[in-house]
Amino acid sequence: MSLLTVHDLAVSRGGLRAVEGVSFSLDAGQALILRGPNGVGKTTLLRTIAGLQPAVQGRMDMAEDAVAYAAHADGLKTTLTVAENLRFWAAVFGRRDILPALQAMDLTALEDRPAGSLSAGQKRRLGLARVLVSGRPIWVLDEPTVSLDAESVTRFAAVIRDQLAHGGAALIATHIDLGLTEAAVLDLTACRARPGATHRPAGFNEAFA
Amino acid sequence: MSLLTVHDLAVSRGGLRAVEGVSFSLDAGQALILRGPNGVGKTTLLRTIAGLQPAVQGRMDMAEDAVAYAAHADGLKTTLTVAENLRFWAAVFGRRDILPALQAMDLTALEDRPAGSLSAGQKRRLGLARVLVSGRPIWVLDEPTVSLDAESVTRFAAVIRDQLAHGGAALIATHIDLGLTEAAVLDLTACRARPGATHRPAGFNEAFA
Amino acid sequence: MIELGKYSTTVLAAYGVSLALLAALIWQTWTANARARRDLEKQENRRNG
Amino acid sequence: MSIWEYANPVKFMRSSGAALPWIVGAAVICTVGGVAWGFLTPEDYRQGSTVKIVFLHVPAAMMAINIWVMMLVASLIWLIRRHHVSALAAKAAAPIGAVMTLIALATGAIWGQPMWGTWWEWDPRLTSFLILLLFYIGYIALWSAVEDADSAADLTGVLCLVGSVFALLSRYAVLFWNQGLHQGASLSVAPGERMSAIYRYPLYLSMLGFFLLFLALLLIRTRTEIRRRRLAALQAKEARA
Amino acid sequence: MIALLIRDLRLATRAGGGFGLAVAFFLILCALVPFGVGPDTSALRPIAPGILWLGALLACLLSLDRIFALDYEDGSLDLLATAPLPLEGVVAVKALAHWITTMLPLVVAAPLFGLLLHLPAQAVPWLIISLLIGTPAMSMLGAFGAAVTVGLRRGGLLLSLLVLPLYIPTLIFGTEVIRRGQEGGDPATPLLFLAGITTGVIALIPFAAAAALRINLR
Amino acid sequence: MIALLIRDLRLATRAGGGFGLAVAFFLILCALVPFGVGPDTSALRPIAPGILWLGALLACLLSLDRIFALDYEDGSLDLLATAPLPLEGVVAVKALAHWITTMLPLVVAAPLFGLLLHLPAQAVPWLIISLLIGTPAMSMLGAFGAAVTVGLRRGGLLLSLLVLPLYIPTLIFGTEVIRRGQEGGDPATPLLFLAGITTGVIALIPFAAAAALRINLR
Ligand code: HEM
Ligand SMILES: Nc1ncnc2c1ncn2[C@@H]1O[C@H](COP(=O)(O)OP(=O)(O)OP(=O)(O)O)[C@@H](O)[C@H]1O
Ligand SMILES: Nc1ncnc2c1ncn2[C@@H]1O[C@H](COP(=O)(O)OP(=O)(O)OP(=O)(O)O)[C@@H](O)[C@H]1O
Ligand SMILES: [Mg+2]
Ligand SMILES: [Mg+2]
Repeated sequence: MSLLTVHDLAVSRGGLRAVEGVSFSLDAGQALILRGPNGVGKTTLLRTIAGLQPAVQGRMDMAEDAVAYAAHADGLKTTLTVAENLRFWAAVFGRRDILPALQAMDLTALEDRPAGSLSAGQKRRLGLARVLVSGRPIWVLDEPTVSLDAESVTRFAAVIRDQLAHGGAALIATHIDLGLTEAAVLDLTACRARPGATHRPAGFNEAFA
Repeated sequence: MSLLTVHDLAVSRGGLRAVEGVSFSLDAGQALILRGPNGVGKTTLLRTIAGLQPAVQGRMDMAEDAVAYAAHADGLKTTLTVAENLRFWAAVFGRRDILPALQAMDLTALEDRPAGSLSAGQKRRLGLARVLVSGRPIWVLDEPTVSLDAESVTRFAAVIRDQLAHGGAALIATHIDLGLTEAAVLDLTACRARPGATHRPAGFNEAFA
Repeated sequence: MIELGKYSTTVLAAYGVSLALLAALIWQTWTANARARRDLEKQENRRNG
Repeated sequence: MSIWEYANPVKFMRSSGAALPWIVGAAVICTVGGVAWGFLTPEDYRQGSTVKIVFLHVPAAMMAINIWVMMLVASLIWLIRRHHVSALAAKAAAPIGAVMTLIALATGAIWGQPMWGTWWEWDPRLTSFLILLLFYIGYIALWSAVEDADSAADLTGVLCLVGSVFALLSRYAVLFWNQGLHQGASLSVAPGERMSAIYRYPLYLSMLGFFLLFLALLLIRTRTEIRRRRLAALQAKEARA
Repeated sequence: MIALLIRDLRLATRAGGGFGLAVAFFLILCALVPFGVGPDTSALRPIAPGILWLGALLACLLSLDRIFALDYEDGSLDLLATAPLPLEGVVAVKALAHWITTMLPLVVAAPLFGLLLHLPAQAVPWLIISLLIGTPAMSMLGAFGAAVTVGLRRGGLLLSLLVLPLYIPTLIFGTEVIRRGQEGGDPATPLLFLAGITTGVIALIPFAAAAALRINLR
Repeated sequence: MIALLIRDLRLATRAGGGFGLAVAFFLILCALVPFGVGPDTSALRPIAPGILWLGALLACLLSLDRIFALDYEDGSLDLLATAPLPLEGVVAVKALAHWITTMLPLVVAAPLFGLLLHLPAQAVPWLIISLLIGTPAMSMLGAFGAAVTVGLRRGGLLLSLLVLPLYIPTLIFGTEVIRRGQEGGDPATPLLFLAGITTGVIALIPFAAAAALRINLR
């Protein structure tokens, strides 16, 4: 069963196409890793799939409200504690129990610390716990392991495997090896948008080109 | 000739000691890589050496104004172009020529783009170019390769080698392998501060403990 | 010269200010347009030639 | 050919380019003619030579309001039908409207000095014009503050919508506010119905002139904007290649 | 939705959250006015209703950029937009939180500051009523302005520029209520207008604000 | 140093930089006052000097957090502190840039707004002089307040709270200059005080501000 199908997608950033002709499908239990050099358009593609910006062209098929998105920024409130931050996001997604997520990301010891006093890697772990707590099937993760130490990366890989085993799917942009050997890899370098005639303008200015 | 000597240093963050008993010395032409799990105190140590916060205990010997520091944040002005950003920092450090730095970090093509429209990795490259342009001998870098693709990491390792060859030194905190095989490694796990009697309070509250 | 009576400064000031404002607007419109046209032509020539 | 065809940039550039010389010519003739004719009219027995200010004041005041309405329409067209040219036309019109408002305010203030003995009075009509100026300034500031062109067009469109409602609301609020305090007959700005023909015809001509002037400036400014967009798009493409 | 409201209220009462600062600002402003204008009752009394309303308006203005900017900067807004909440609801809840944490304390404290400016006693109930009815519109319009400027680096001044003209009708009717109440006139008409504006704003502006937010997030 | 000044001026004039917004805010404020206070000349004229000074003060206030907060957030301030510039110099330059981009346009525009509030013509030169002498102190004191609050998330209101009391002497002497000038009194004494305050502030506050910055950065 395919959770997410992307067909001939083109996305744009700053009024310019970033990548085009992207097609893939993500079944339950599958993980797909996006690779590509800096600036090719990984973040842009993930934002489009998360529904934050419209696609220029192409089709995305998925169930409504199926995606949990984690961006470069973690969306933490520095004055709230770790547990308060997490509990808020759980409530937003209509859930209550945050303990499994805390345990999975090894945050139980930090539970009552304000998020502002965490180190870079600890913050990141909390940001990932938020995805866990969403209960959504498709995880869309933008460089999730930035600042994480080796042990946390392994731990997170295990979390993803668990999610896949429970019928979820994950779409991950990363430059680092996550140790998810079973995941498929999609290199976006080949999809880099070519200059030239396009049918639909990708941005305001392009309408006049 | 030792550019930087650190003797029995203890640093604190949020009123608590992070690491203590850190000693090392950094000669011209040497690179030292700091490792350690998330939250052990790498960032705190680097900020102390850069002079942004006082040490709790111990000694640091180095020439004045010898350190160029690159933090998690890059200090870029989003509305200025890449070249304007870099030229400003060059002027602050009393230098003019930004071309070598632009070339070294492969930014020449992006020169006239506003910094705000760069991707995560491109921003990071610009942040590193700022260190190049400082002309300082000791580079203190906090996770410099976050968000960089593999090619850029190699490129940056070459830049560091060049700096070492010219009598500089580098102190780098990272979780990722930079490919700098010749660099010494210092694992901070062993220096993690132990709770217990300390001679000097690390923070306001501890003075009352 | 036409006779404006005791209100001459008033009337002249009103005409002066208005025409100055209009002139500034027209001048700005014109130069901006000329500059845009020039830049665009340069760009198009560069692409073709 | 439907009217929407003009929203196509290429067609717009072609047809506006063809029409522009005629419009500019007519605008120059009517504006200069109307204003000069107005300047040469005889003195009014009550207001003296200051009556000549009316030939600048009234057309400018009229255009100030009408231009905002035009911007509202253009914004709606952009928001609903996504025609890029109309978004740019709204942007191009705003500075013209602001200048018209300024002219109405300045001539009014200068006129007020001999007539009411004060440069400025918080009369409802004057006050609403000041508020209109504020809306123009906010609209222009927002256009220049947002970098991304699509977002700028959308945001200013929404602002224009909300602003229009509140501009109207403000007008009624101001009338309500200064109701009892009105300065009486000397302040009343309505000798219009008794205006004799020697003033009326030059006024009509001047109004037509101001309208044509607006049209000409609007077309030129829209063309400027289109060229800028095209330039930006080409440069971006080149940078990519 | 309720979780969001609770979170915003909690954030406001935490360190650096700004709860109570609006009142303090209001107090200082009222204290400064006599320095600028001169201390005599005869000079202060006629301008007291206006100054009080203006003070409330400015205190509101200063706290507006908190509504969305913080959430935008730390990425929460992106995540909220992908969460299963309607964005219109998010806007409304955030405006409500702003009103509770900023404007409500102000309404409560206003009579006290009226004293400082020699506001006559019979005007005080009208002061409270007019503020109570008028300030929700200010929070909501402020949320709209904040949504429009959220993407801009430190759009604070631009925000003021966009929002202040929108406050004019509320300001006019608000002070008019007090003035008429104070002089024994009939405050019902302006009060009705005030209530009408607030209702309309609360009903319609969330849609405009949510649209602006969506534009700024993409 | 000069590079920093040029950068700050350039940032201010770029999109979203906020150049000219202070003037616009000032204009709006002057336009709002009559809505609150009532439109008659007799009510407006006596409070005009005070309102003009208060308006300048508030416009200043609203733009203060730009002085350091942006640089703090994007990490520039950390990097500037490790650069070979004395932090006192950085503070002074940033205050100067703030004055040039925010207060100077305001001083130039003030006479026009005086018109709106029926300020008599003979008071206009005194308005300009007092603002010209007084506003540098406001920028510098503002830089101090901004330095103290820089670490706090969106310290805007707290900043106002800290800075406003510091502005009181400047405000009092500034309005006094205008009032005396307008009534044909002797404006020299308050003018002297005003100049004295400004000189003292410019000479000493950079040190305090730099100390506050150092504390906030560590
Ligand atoms: C800053 C000040 C002023 C502003 C903003 C202003 C604004 C306006 C506006 C909006 C109109 C209406 C145009 C129309 O309905 O077609 C108008 C018309 C007019 N104004 Fe003014 N006005 C100002 C000052 C004055 C002064 C001081 C006088 C002279 C005593 C004056 C005399 C007139 C006359 C004679 C008309 C034509 C009325 C008519 O056509 O019925 N205005 N002004
Ligand atoms: N706000 C923006 N305005 C204009 N262009 C932008 C903007 N953000 C990114 N870009 C450009 O869009 C392209 C795609 O950027 P994107 O952030 O998607 O890259 P990425 O693949 O995620 O890179 P990285 O690995 O460095 O994070 C880049 O060339 C970038 O320069
Ligand atoms: N602002 C703060 N207030 C209080 N405690 C803090 C603060 N920032 C960090 N800490 C704590 O200080 C310790 C050291 O943090 P530091 O940022 O130096 O770690 P790090 O080694 O750089 O970690 P990472 O690899 O995750 O970046 C951590 O335990 C962290 O929780
Ligand atoms: Mg990215
Ligand atoms: Mg760290």
